Amino acid sequence: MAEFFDTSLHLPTWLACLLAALVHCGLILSLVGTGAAVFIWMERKVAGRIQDRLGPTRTGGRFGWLQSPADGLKLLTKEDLVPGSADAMLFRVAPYVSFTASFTPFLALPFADGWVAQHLHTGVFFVLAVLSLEVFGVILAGYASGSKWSLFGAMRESAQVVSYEVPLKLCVVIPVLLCGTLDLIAIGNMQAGWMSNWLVFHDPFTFLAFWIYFTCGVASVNRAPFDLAEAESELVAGFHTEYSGLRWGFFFMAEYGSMFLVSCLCSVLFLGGWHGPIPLFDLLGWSYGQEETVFRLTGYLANLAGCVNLILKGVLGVTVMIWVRWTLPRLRIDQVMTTCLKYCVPLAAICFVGVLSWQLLGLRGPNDLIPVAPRGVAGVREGWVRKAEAAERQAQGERTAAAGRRVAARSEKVGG
Amino acid sequence: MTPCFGQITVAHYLAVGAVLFVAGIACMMTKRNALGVLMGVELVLNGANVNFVAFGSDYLRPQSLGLDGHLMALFVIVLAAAEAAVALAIVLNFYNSRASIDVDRADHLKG
Amino acid sequence: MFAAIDWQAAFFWLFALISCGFALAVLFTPNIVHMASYLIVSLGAVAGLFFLAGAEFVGAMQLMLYVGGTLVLLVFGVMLTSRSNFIRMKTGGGEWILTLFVGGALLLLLLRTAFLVDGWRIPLGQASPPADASTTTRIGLALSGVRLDGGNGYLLPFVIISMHLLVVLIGAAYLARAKRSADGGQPVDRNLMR
Amino acid sequence: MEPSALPWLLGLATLLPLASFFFLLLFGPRLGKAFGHGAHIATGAIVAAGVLSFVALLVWLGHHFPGGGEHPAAELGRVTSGEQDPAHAATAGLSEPGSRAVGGAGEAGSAASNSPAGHMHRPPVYYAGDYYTLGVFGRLRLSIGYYIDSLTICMFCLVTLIASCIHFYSLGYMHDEQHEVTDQEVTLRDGSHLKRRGRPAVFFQYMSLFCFSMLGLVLAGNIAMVFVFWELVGICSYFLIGFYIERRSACHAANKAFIVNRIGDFGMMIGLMVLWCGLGTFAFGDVQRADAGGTKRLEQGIFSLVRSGADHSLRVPDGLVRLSARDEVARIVRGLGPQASAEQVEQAIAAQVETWRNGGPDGQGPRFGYGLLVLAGIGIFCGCVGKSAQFPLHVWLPDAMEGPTPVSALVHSATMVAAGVYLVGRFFPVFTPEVLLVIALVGCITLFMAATIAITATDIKRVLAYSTVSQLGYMMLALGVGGWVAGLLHLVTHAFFKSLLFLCSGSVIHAVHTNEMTEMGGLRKKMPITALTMLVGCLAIAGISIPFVIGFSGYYSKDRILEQACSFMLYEGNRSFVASLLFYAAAGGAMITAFYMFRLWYLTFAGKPRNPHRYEHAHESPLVMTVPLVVLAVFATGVAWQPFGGQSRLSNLSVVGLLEQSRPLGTLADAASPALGMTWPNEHFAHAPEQHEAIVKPVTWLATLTAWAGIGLATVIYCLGYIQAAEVRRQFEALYQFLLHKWWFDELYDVLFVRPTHAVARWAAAVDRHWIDGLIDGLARWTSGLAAIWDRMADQWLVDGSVNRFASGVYGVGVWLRRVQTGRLRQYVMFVAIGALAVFVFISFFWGSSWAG
Repeated sequence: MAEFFDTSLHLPTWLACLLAALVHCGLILSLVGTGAAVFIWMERKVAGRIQDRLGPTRTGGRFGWLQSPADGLKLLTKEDLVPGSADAMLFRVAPYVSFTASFTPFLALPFADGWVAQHLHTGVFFVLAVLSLEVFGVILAGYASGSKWSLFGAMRESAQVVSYEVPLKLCVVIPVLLCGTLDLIAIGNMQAGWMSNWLVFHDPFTFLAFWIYFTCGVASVNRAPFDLAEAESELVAGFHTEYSGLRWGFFFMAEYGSMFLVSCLCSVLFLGGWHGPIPLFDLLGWSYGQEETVFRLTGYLANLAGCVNLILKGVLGVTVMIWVRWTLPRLRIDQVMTTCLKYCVPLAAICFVGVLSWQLLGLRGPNDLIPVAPRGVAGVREGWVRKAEAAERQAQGERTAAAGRRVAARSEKVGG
Repeated sequence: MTPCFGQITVAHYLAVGAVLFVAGIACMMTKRNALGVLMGVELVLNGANVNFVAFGSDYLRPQSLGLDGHLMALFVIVLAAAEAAVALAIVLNFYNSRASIDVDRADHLKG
Repeated sequence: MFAAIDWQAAFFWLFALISCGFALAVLFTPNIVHMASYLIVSLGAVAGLFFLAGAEFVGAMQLMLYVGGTLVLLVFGVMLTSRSNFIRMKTGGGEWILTLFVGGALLLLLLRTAFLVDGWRIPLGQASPPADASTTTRIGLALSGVRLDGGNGYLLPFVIISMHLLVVLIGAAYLARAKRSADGGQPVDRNLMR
Repeated sequence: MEPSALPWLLGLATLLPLASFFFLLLFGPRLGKAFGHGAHIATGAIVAAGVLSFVALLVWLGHHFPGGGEHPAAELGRVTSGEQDPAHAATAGLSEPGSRAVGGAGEAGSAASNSPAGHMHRPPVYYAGDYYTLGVFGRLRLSIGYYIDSLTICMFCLVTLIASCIHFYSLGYMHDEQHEVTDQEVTLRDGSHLKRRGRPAVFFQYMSLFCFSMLGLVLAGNIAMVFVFWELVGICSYFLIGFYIERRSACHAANKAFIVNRIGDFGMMIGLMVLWCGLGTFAFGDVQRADAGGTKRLEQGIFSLVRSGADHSLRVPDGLVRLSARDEVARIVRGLGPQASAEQVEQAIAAQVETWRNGGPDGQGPRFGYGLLVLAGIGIFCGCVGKSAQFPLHVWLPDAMEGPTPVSALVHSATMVAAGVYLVGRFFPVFTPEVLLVIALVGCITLFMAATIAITATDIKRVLAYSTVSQLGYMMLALGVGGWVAGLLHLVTHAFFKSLLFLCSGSVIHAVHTNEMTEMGGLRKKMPITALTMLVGCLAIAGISIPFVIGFSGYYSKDRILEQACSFMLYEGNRSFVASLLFYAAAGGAMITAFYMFRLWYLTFAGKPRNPHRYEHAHESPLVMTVPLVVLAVFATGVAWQPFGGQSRLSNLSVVGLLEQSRPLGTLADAASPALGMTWPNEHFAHAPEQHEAIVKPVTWLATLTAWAGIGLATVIYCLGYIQAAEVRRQFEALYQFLLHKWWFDELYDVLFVRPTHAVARWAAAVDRHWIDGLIDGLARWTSGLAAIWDRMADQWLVDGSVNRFASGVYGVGVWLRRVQTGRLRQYVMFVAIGALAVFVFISFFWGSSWAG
């Protein structure tokens, strides 16, 4: 995109980069913001249906589809209250922290092959790291509110999130291990092909790990049944008791944004990412090749379809979360911790070791049963190592040319 | 262009590291809250880490430490986490016994 | 690769100012929660510096571990610093002056040293950095004992540090365990629920 | 079994009790009831030793049947002179280690047939050798050797048999020791009696050690070993007498026994030294030994060296002669000058040895070496005097009754005191007539004195103790007048009946819990078996018999003693006061013996109970105690019998026959002592048919009559009560007091030895305390004064002062530095920062900026 601005429109480089960044941010914000609004509406409708109600029906026609914008409008017009005993600065900052933390990871999340705002080699890492900052906002909010309920909620939140990060990251490590890279695009591309090539179907352990990941994901974004930070029956509204208006809205945007993020990450890591169950575009030959960089319409269409695919999977995940929320009762804090420390962590560890053993023993998965597998996972890690070696040699060569004798000697040693 | 405001060099990173380091040291010297002292320690370690990364960066200097700088920084981070865990446990114990985390009150061993 | 050199410098200055500024804010803020918040910002900016210096893995680690660690610090700060008396934990003016004097001297010394060495002041020049500068794979391989650039593998330090972490975790859990009082079965430490 | 097995059989029999001792020493206290607290171990060991001994006896009988010599050599008559037979001297008693001895029977020189007795005598058959050589130091060879002849085997059977009986008996007698014991005779300061844990294991441990020592003493093949075991026996005796260590009297008795024995042992050591200096060997018998070159060489033992005269008559050995005549030797060496070779000197000396020995060519000069031989004999006899409680040193034995009664029976009747007699018998060839006379006199005095003391004693065990002393005197007397077989036969018979008597008294004491006969009486109804067996013992010791038909064992031995004494008295040229005294004292002693023994029996078992309370509680002893009594009674009755009469080979199958086999060299010859003017008749002199009427018959009747007279007197006084004992006592008040106080020996010794010793000790202590201590104290005071001055000057002022000043300086610095340790964390951090700053500045001064460029 930056190249496009730079080379086609002949803008100054800094302006091109700025424009590209703005475009990306705008796209992501609009997508996630719209998504959040849709999810709020969807939540109401789904909750209504589950509870044998209709949900919102009045605002904006039959399905009440204008309910969320109307709510947003209402929140915008509300007074920005700061309680007298609150820590005013932190109280104001906290929602933005949460919001930022939940939206920033989308920068590194690929929506299709190459469709990513900023391609990071450590994409998975980045996403998780930034996502874990979301709780920071929650704690700040709870502390800064100067209210007992808020503080309780924040403390619960911190305990829960810090704990659930352990099994969550253990589960994330599994696809990383299988693919040998932290690059989300690479991970997604390795699941191309038939549905059987998705990592969730790689072996029984990944299947189990998927479910653990999803559970922990739900917990880490504070959704029911793990929504103890809000726990309206006990803590009024938990950490956002004292919030109102737009700031309150930011918290909700953050929550739904994180839900969507977790679901999308789940899709990329386990459910084939932007690849559908049937490798239609691969079979058609529309997809971009591995080293292909030149723009193609067919490739664009394939990526567009992949983007839709991924968003659908993300929405599906969010829907499941909503469904779970209105189906299962809330757990007590001790049950939450028990679930994490006594079940999720050991299971995740077992899965990790199991996957490792599966790979070491060279066992076969469902994908090996399908004769036509365009791009399989097997042996990928070795391929990556070879690729890295080649890159390293190349880099060494360049460095040798640039730097002095000492580096050259070292390079020779490697070559020999 | 003065050396300071030209192209970014190792020295600039070192300056940032120095500021962080000194801020951390000052933090440790002034904060009576044990957690403040801990934060000072974190700052100090970060200042050191900035130096490591700067020396290990291929973007800044032809004769870089290379990967070693990164790895040292990694180890420092990990050890800082470990140190923080132990320190927090100690602080908690101190709090349990003195109902305070004022380090000035931890003077049982004074001469 | 669209990051122009001056842009890199600009971002460096941005992150450097943020990190230094918030580090100083940490120093001068009396409120522990504010301190933690500023610290997080400062460390995040340092992570940005790491990204700028091409150490993306270290940067991500910085975000993940330090931010997580500081988060816990924050929680403890909230837990252990009762609102009513943190005000009283004030440092005397004399100490401040002394600290600023010593710190300033140290800072000056360090800054002078940083800009003293010629090798550290010479920029990379026109030599472009490697095209594929992903350090993650190389770090991963180095930690598993393989160095493609001929240096030493870090398998042993890695294992040692893993054991170290494990020991520290257990030790910390032991140190911080809830001690039961003699009379009742309830732990003495009830601050979590205050 | 070959005779070569004998050393091993007897060695094993010796070692078994030792093994038992060590086992009990290590594990005894931990053994439970299953082992009888160790008693069964010790008993098993001694019984096994007994079995081995009897096996050895059978082996011996199988190869050397008594009297069955195929080369009957007539005993030599009163031959005191004549050509010596070098060939015989070289081969007599020749023996190889562990192999069959060659009895030099055929070479018994001129087989003079003028022996009236017609008894055959061959040089004794023996087996001598070494188990193990401890070391050879020049001429001195120290070895663990053995000397086995029929006497050895006899003693083995005797000791093990009696010891087995006594061990069994002890199982019952020492039963109290198995649990906590309340010692009624020890009163603590608070008036209560001592309560202590029983120590059965310790008792049996000592018993085992004692058995080992006694058997080793009998088996020993050289004097060094004899001395070692001799002392072992002594120390065991000390342990066992002092078994009730808490009793003051037991302590004293043990000490007394040990010290008195040491006095005798001192004489013995002198004798041993003389023998070794003169003869250069410790061994008894001749041992053929291969030297380094492989050639076999006969090493002559003491016996053949001493009895090298013609027909094994006593002849002063060359070594003693040279030792005695060292001035003459020196003169010869000087006369020959330094040019003479060693052979020449040797030849010149050897030529003179015979002359020196015989007192010059005319026999009128000094007889070199003879005095040394007498000294050696008396020295050895001194040891025997101590151990066998003879006249001057008899005082310990009655006191030794403080030990448990089985100990008295084993140690102080049958075996340990017999060791002295045994040694006299063993060394008999070495004794010159002068020594023999001393022995006889000592024995005579002892027997009479002890017998008289026994009359007045009321402690049942003391009576028996004095009886023992008296009987030992008999044995010594017999040996002293030349009755070798008589003395040793009495040793055997006495061992049986005295152990029987002691065990019976123990049984009584066990029943009535007192030693005083005045508390007893009428006990035969309560304890019939004890009464009967004790009666057998009394009859045996009194020597009751149907003359010339049959009698108790004591009859045979005592008769022989009296016969020998009589023949000594009647021998021509011997008719002197001394010789008569020897006989009549013995005869009178026999009567007194019978009297006090029956006095004892009547007081104990007959009449009415004098203490009804004790009588009520009396009971017969358990089977484990009475069965040994019966066994011993059987032996006490018949041990001296000749079971097979007639002229057959079997007629020699008796203790006498066995003892005759080991009769020492030359003792069947009459021995004359020109210096004393006496001649010792050989033992068979009295048995000559022509002497039957003159000696045997009168002596036999006399013995019988005296015995019966003694019994009659006792019956009259103590059974029938015709004469009141108290009246007799009043009648002879002075004599009674004299006897009651044991001839005032203890008082005499007290005045003669103990008090002077105490006085000397006090004087020495005073010297020590006043003069020596004073001197040393003065020195010490002077030194300490000097040291105090030095202390003030140098130590306190200089050393301490400087150290203290330094210390206080350091302390001050520490106190000052303590202020740095404010306990304030932040201040420390500041110090660190300042330190780092300082280091930086410091570095920058020296290195500038060039170091990093």
